[in-house]
Amino acid sequence: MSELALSPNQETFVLNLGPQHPATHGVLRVKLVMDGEYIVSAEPVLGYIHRMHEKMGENRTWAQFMPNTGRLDYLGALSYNHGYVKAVERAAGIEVPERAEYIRVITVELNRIASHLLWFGAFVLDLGGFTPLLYAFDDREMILDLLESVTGARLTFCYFRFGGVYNDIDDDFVTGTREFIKRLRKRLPDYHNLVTKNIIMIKRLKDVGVISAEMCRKYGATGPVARGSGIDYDVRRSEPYSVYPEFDFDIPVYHEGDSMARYMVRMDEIEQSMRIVEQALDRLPDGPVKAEKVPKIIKPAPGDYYSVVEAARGTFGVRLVSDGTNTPYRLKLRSPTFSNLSLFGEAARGMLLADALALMGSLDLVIPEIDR
Amino acid sequence: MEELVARLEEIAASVSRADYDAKGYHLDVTVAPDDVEKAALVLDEAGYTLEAITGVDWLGEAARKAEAEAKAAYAAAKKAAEEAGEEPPEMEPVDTSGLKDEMEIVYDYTSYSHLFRVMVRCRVDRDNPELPSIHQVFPGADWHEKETHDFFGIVFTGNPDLSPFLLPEDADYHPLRKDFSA
Amino acid sequence: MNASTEVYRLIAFLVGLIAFAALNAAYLVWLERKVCGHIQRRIGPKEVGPYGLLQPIADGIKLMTKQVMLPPQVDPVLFRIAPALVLIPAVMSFVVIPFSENLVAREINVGLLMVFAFASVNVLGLLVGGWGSANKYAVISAARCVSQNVAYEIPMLITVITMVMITGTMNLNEIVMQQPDITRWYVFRFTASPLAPVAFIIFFICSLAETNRAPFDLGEAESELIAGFHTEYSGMGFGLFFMGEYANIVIGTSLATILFLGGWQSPVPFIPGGWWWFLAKVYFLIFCVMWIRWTYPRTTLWGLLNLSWKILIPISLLNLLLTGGMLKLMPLAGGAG
Amino acid sequence: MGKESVPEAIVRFAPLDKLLGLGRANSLWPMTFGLACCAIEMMATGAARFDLARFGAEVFRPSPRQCDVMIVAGTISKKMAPAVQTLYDQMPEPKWVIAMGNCAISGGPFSFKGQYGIVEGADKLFPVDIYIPGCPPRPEALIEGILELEEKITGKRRWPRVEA
Repeated sequence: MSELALSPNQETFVLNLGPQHPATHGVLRVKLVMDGEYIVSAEPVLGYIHRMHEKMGENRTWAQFMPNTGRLDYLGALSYNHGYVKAVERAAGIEVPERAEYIRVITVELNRIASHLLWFGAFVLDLGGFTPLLYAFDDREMILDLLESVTGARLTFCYFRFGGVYNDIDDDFVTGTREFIKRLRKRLPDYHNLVTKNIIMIKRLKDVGVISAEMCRKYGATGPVARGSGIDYDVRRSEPYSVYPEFDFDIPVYHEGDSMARYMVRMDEIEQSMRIVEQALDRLPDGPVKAEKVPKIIKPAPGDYYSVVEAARGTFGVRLVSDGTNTPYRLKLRSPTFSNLSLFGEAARGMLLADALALMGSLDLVIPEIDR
Repeated sequence: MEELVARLEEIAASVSRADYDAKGYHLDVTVAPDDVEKAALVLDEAGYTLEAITGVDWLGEAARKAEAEAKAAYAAAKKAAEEAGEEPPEMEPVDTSGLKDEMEIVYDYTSYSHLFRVMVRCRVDRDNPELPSIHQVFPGADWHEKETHDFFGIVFTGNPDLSPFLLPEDADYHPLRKDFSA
Repeated sequence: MNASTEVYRLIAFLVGLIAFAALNAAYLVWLERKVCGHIQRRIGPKEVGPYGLLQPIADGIKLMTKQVMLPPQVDPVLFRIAPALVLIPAVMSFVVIPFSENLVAREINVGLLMVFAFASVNVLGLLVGGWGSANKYAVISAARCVSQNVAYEIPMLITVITMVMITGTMNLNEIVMQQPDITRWYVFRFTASPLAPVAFIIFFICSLAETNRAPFDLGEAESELIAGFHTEYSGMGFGLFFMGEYANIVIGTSLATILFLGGWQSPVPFIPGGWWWFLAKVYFLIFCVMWIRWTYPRTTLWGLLNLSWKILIPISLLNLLLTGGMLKLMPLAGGAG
Repeated sequence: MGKESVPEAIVRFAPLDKLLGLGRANSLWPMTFGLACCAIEMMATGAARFDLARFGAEVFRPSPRQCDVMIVAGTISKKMAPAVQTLYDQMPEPKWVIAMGNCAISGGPFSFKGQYGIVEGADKLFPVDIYIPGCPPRPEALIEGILELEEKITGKRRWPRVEA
């Protein structure tokens, strides 16, 4: 099939997908050269929601940048909170109390579940199934209720502080979270019955959009995209941070590299995140949720610092360059989907339009995080 | 790992170990701009992956450094003079006009299989920032280079297309340069 | 019956049918929104009138008073006639549909043929609309619709030929007459064709594909082609496409009811037959159509064509052969029984 | 651009206008058009808990030709502005615009001295009917915005306003 698409004698035309298109989940634009329904070449065009985060980092204090991290990737905002506070804590040498670390892990993992649930719904929507989106949103609302009760926000969280978290969790949150996990455990099999075992889904995802492990490495892909291609890489395991080493959880890895594998990785990750949350709730220690000796004005020693966390979409890295003042000299945000999307052009070549859109959906794109 | 360090030492201007807990990376490699591709090849062969490329604009850093050095030298001279009971000398104004500003390009590499982060950095002349592209080695570098070009105006020779990437199509500014103003 | 009363009767029926088609389309949209709402654990329209019953009227008013845009690049003639090409044949097909024994606008001996003749015009409307829009998405969509319709017309017609062989007539009312109770519905008439339920399923799948309904709604695949062939249509142009789509669904399910489920005949002996049975069966099938739409994701074009050429056509041919053989061996088993 | 180009009717038919207003207000079809964070809350508004369908406004049409209201949900970057403008121009009259969230109102958190990348508010591009503040606004706020827009069209409020 792909030879047909790539043969030079065929007449081709350019199809402009986006920046307003239902399949691009935001304002991505993809310039497609098409031969009938086949894609001859695909070139994503970025920048339609470039919001100058890195410039803003340079003209406000270390603490003032915190709200921006919640607006980078609004689906998994707490991971990005975590990535940034972790980098600054490393630079300024701030210790975090244990209870705060536990709360961070619980909320981040809940947020990860919410993010994957939304992705699940949106992905099935890409494939033309509307109903699972609504089911996923229904469950996601419960996570948002829980997170709202401690963070005060539904989406663009700004909950973490240097040296801890803003607010302690209460018993209602703990019982609510346990109930939610119980509920989601019952709901996940429904999702699998409705979607995963659906013959149309299997036909559309199996062996479609195969990404090899080598391609992942060459493009720097991380997160579920890499794990769906057989790369056993998860920052939570390979570069342990916070209190993750204390928990018993698996890193789901699938070796097929197709859209189905990426789908399965995320669905399995929901279960693993639930395991982490449960263990964290069981062992939640007492104590303060904020370090006492955090200076009001943070001035890390000059130099550069790098720190990564595992966000819902892959490795989120923060590179800080400090010149010893109260504002960052340079703040580089390494976003996972930027790298994950960069392989789309190569992977989509020779595919059918519908399959390419399934592949794009399986990459789990959040455009503001790509454009920053 | 030692082999990798040894091979990097062959091509790099300096290789130093960094304190991972404090800095977040293990190896700090400085190379000449023309050698970034060689470094990329070595890391590619070792199975590393490119995490990000970024720039840092060190506008005025050379002047600040020169001034700081001059100040330190003056303070030392003053102390010496005071100890010797002599009249301390006048501080001479530092001439920074001849100093060239630089831009730094940072490549972050990491490995999927083991925890060893390698940071490769190189410096180019700020007025004429040019260095070879590594997209032939790591195709993923293409986008990072485009982004860095957008933000800093650093030219990666060999990159197929350096037209504005994140910025509007007609943008002719480089917003993360320190002397940029909207 | 003299000629003038026949003309009046026909006009009255035509007006009635157009009104029925329009109202039906409007309220099917309402039903669709309610059904999908309840499937998705929502309420659906409820604020506009009781149970949201005035919602279609509000939508209608809005669509009719919306500016009708003629985008600069379109072919003005093709662009304008396409919605009519979709809606008019669909309404015309209603003429021969027997709602009850006497409630039929015009009983024609070749009623079945006429329905299919008009149904084939439908795809022409989509093609003209897509092509006339001069929009890449619309053109891709039109191309998809045509290949899809060509592919599914074949198994559908083969199935219908099988049914005609069994019934021995193309008069829809006569076909209904042959199925007076549930045991003699053609969907369960194994004596005529051992594959009768399969034939029904093939017919149902084909009518889903012919009307571009999910999971075969490739023509208006939202996540791929924006809104497909009607991307450029605004206001009532879009409204007519919508009405045409729902009218076609009604035609498809009506035919399925007539051919397989006994039309207006009552399934049980002690309740009299009539138009209420016909509507009940039709609306049940429509509900199934909606149910499928809100459950399944969309197939791909290849999956769709493969299903038709590699599975449905061979099975329907097999069904044709088997039925032919059965009729030859046991000529009385089928036929006008 | 926008409303100004439509001439006011010289002769008005009060009951008809009222009827048209009622029809339009109760059938506000938004565009499937999310820019950033607010788009997720827009989706949440259409989802089960908040169910925008109750007001007949859940028919998200992907094609601007079939929409009545454009919900600008997110930051408009300078690169995106021409596309947003085009989408607005492609919508048939009568059309309305809801600016959802601080970014669409004024640039929100991304409006700072020396910014180079965003348009500070959707009203710099085309007339906006309803502003919904928040970062992002809650789904309830979006529903309130839709109700406000209905009030603007019909002159009548659907539900009594919730007093603070």
